[in-house]
Amino acid sequence: MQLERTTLLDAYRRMRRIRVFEEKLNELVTAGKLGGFLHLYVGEEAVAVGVCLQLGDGDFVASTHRGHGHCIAKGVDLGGMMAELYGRATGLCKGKGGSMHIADMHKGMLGANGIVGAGIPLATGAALTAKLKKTGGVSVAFFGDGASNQGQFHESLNLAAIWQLPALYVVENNGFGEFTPTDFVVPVKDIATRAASYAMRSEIADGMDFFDVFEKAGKAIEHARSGSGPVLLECKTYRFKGHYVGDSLRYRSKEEAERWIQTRDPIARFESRVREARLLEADDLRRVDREVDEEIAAAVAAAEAAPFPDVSEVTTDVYVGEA
Amino acid sequence: MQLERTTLLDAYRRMRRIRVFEEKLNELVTAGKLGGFLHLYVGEEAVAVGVCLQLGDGDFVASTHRGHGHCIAKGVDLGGMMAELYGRATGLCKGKGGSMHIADMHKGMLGANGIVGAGIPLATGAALTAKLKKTGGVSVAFFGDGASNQGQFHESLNLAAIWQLPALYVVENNGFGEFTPTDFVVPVKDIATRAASYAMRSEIADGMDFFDVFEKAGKAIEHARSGSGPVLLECKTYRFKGHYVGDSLRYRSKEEAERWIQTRDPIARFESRVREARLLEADDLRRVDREVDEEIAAAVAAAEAAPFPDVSEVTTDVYVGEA
Amino acid sequence: MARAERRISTGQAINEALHIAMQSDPDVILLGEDVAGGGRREGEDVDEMGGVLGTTRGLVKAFGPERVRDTPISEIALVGAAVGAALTGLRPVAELMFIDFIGVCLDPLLNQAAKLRYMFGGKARVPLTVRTLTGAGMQAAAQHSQSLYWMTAGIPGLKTVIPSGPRDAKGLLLAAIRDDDPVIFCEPKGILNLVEDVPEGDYEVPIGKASVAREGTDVSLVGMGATVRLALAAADALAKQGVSAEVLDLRSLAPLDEEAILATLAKTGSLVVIDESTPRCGIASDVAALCVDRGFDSLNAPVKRVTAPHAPVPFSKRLEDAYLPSVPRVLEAVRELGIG
Amino acid sequence: MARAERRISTGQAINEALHIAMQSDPDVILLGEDVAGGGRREGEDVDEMGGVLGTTRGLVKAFGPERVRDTPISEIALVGAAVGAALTGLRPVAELMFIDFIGVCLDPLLNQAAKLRYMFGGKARVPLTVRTLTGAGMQAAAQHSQSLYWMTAGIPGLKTVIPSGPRDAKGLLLAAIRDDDPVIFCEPKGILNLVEDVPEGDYEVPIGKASVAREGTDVSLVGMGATVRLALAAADALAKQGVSAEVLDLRSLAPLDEEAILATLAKTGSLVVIDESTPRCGIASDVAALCVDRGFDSLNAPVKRVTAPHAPVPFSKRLEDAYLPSVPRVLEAVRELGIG
Ligand SMILES: Cc1ncc(C[n+]2csc(CCOP(=O)(O)OP(=O)(O)O)c2C)c(N)n1
Ligand SMILES: Cc1ncc(C[n+]2csc(CCOP(=O)(O)OP(=O)(O)O)c2C)c(N)n1
Ligand SMILES: [Mg+2]
Ligand SMILES: [Mg+2]
Repeated sequence: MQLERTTLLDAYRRMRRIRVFEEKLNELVTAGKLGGFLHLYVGEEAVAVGVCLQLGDGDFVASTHRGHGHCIAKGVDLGGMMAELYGRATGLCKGKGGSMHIADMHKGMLGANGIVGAGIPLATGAALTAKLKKTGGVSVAFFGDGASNQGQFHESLNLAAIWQLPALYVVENNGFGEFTPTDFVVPVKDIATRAASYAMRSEIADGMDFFDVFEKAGKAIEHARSGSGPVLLECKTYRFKGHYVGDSLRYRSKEEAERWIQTRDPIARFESRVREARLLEADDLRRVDREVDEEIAAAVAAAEAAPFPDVSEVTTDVYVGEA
Repeated sequence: MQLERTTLLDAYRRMRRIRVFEEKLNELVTAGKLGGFLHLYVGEEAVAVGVCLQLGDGDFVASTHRGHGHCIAKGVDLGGMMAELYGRATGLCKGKGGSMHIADMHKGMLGANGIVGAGIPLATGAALTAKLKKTGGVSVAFFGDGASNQGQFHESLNLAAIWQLPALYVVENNGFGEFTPTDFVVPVKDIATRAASYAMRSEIADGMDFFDVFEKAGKAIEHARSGSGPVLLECKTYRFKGHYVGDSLRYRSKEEAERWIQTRDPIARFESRVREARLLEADDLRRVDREVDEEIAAAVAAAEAAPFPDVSEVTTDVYVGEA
Repeated sequence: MARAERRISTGQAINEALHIAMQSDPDVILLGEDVAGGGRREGEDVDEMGGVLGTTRGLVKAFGPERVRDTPISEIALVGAAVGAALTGLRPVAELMFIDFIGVCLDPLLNQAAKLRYMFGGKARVPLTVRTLTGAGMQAAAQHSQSLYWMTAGIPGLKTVIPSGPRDAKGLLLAAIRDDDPVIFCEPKGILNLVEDVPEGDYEVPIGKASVAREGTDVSLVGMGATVRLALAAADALAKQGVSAEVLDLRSLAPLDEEAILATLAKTGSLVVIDESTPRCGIASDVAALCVDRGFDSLNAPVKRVTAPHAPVPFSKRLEDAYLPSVPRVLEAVRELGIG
Repeated sequence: MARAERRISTGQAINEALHIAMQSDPDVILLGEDVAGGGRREGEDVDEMGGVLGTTRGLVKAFGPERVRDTPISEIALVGAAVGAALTGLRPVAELMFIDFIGVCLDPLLNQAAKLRYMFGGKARVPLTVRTLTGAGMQAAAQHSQSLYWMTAGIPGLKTVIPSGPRDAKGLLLAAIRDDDPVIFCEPKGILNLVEDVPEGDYEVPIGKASVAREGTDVSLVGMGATVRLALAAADALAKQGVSAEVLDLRSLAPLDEEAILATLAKTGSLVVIDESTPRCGIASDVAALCVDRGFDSLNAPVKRVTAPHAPVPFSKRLEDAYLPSVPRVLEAVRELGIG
């Protein structure tokens, strides 16, 4: 598969944004500058970007508690995200949502979600909207290996299958659900096999390889968009950080983590691949690095300068016609 | 498989009990003598009996809204059941439960259940008790094809699989969930294939053939009891009556129903099979018929003569230490 | 405005409201178990059931299976998908056959529909309606007879309404479907076959407004859904004793029409609230709490709550009758206030 | 009986209670997501996490993975299986990580655990305990900060308790586990790290009994869980103004200790109830409703409810602080009663 230079630069930029944005968050939380629970996506960038690069604002994404990567890949504004995490009035959700509820309806981002599995039926319903309104849009649900043990996964995939909805279910199998290894709670080797319960098409991709995700997600999206029905795409990946910022990581071996980080980093692999193939030069990439660093620094500065929401905001936005 | 004469007589007696008991209920409801929703099991007798004949009082059964057959097959007292349906103080549940909640803990009958799919985790938990207390018991969940689309089905089977519980999941695929044909809401031909999502063993039996159910359930029970893990057994069957007593049956063709009733009646097939093989004589069967008719008649008479519960019963049995 | 009226049942009124809503807005869709009934496929011409009680009959014929969708028995997916559809531009009416089944689909209501707008800083709306059967009286026993509207009424972000008859049922359902917030529309089993004059055509009953079902001066009887008829019957009996009872029909459980409750209390000085639900954490407690807070100066007597006991719903008719609020129990409560 | 005491946190007290319960009864088992933590298998020697907050640390080492079971992220199966296990002879303690997740596992509580005994005519018991985190204050936002105990307190057949500190936490949890009825044991986030003297060894705090946390004569402040400390702080402030406030700690939300509430009301004549949950259909309304019914003759003033607003929990610290009940708001409520 031959990708345009601009596409490759875009892919690299989005992956770097996620990486740098989250490394920054890690720093800020540790420094006590940010509150709440933060679940970092570092290491899984190729999944969100490989999929979202092929979606438009008219396509929907329902995300998870680990949602920053999906938001950034879907094109959500970094400044609005950072301000939200700082709980400022200028945040995407006016500071009311926080990390687990960042959303941007204009970008088709239906929100991160604090309830494991809850984004799956939301994306399914959005796919129904696309189908009935004939928008040509597709709807993507990202969720983890752990979420595949939720009833919402089972019921939603079955519904999408019998209704032949334009939906893509992306399971990010990162080997753990909190502190529990996936193989301890999922008795099958590949979660993709669960698609058979719904006569649904499925694919397995190397979630640490942007190109593999891009190719398989592309086919799946095409399949769904063309009305041929939903697809379950399993991406084998790994989270480089803990379950949440502050996680002691006692439950997994340093060696295992190091092996993934040193040998499978999706961004490093992307760089060597495009440089070996002479698709992009070091300069191109370093320029993007600088631009991304500046973006993030600007986002932090703007967020820290922004006002907190007025306390009157506590009781607004509960109802449309404020009851 | 060669069965003892006594076993065959027992099997026939239990199937007849279910059939006559429910034909009687149908009559009583139509005559306005019984209230509430009644879901009849007529036509599916071979499933409950084929499975329960191989269970003891130390084995558990969790049932459904269509539970009379499971209760009778498990050996629950007909008089207590009839009195319960009449809402009398002498009912198994003192008239407080009714058709959808008949239970008999002494018989390991954990209750009919008005919530589709809710018996599945109950049976799973009972299997955990059997495993941890090392009773050698097995736990069986009966449920319908429609229930296999519930999240409780998915989560429970997965739990039983990773914990290797002594559980048997019997899906009674009778072709309908209320008024909706199974193939309209279940995209796979056999629900048994869903066991693959949990690396669980599965079997398909002809639910209209006592002998086929008996053989396959026997193997499955042996498998679970011996500690080799849970099994999903799909029994293809058909309900001769409507979803509930009073159902207009507009949604299915008379021809289809007639075909099943005329050619696949599990009791008629059992009789011809045992008589051709000269395992039982007509006299044996007719004697059982007479005895069963008397039992049911006696149950009705006793129920009609029994007192209603005292109104003080409305607020008792809410808590053990009545709070 | 005067409109032609004719006598129809609550069930028919609901069916009529659904026809009007779907006619007037192409984004309105129906989904639920057997809402068509018979797993009707494009092309087939099944004489469909229209739900367990036939309330939605005729809709799939009128609007087709794309807009009237039978679902699997998968409540959390069907309600969750309805939330996702509402969030993205449709106006779904989901049917939760019995409110008792909320046990398998609470999350999409509690943590999604109710909170998305707030969590997103006001940048989303969820115009979802959930129709659901409530109440006892059919010997449907403990898992098919509950009046769990207190659970949805207690959740910020949701609205919950309950009609007491056909006329309000039609207008409230049309208002609910067109409301841009998620609304739980309760269908009390006890009033589905109740017949009264209902206006033809399109009209709405505003959400959040109670209605005075009968004027009175001595005591206020506050009811909702099926207990409004009970309150009216009690008022008749009291009238014979020379006691003038005012009957207030809440209609909307969330938001609660506090002004209407305080107004009738101010008028009579004593109040009895009648709810077929269980006593703890319910609407009856909220009404009483309002009276002893903002209504304190109007209070001449205790506020009595006539509810079901703190127990599941029993099956036996004898027990179920004793379980439910009744006219004698309302009269007894009024007597305890030293009235009549 | 006097026992040796030492200062430990609520979290440690809960851990201690679990050790004692499992030690004293082989039928007690623990199940939940990461209650061991690290998907510990027989043989492996992981330094386990013991839950997201480490509350259950050490238990799997002490009692083994057969009795301390990590589950998949499958709440309805784990709670439902716990009900089935309780029904058949075990005494399970299930962990529902955050009470907010009740949205995906309400049925086994609402329609099974709470009703089986009643539906079976008293012929079954469900000795189940569900431990769950409640409350806000950690910027965990709308789906991880709710105080949904009103939902379980409102369900007949369930009991719901909530400690205000380590001492009661230990005794209430031991009582809950040994209770033959299903009990929801709330662990308010706000008090988990609160440290106080806790007796060593085995003792129970009776379910259904409130406790007077501070004696007073002018006004009653009724709290539960984290709001008890708030009430005590308000009482200190009031004392400086010469107002003597009595503080009642409900401890048990269902059953509710009505006599204790009526007793303090009779003593002071005015009452403020403080609940960090939302206002509709909650414990605060039940307390107020009780006061205006059985306590009417003792009432000298309105009953005020200091609760969170009818809104989801906001993320921003600034907003979350304004959202929660506070000492100033309690003092304001007392002033509205014309006291102080
Ligand atoms: C219904 C529900 N159960 C439990 C939790 C607590 N929780 C948050 S994230 C998480 C692990 C999710 O694992 P997985 O789905 O694999 O996603 P990952 O964190 O690995 O990306 C759990 C158990 C929750 N938020 N929602
Ligand atoms: C959670 C839930 N959803 C819906 C219902 C209403 N209902 C009762 S029986 C039934 C059909 C069940 O179909 P199936 O599981 O195939 O069992 P069958 O009736 O065919 O034996 C439905 C939808 C219910 N009782 N519980
Ligand atoms: Mg994971
Ligand atoms: Mg069926």
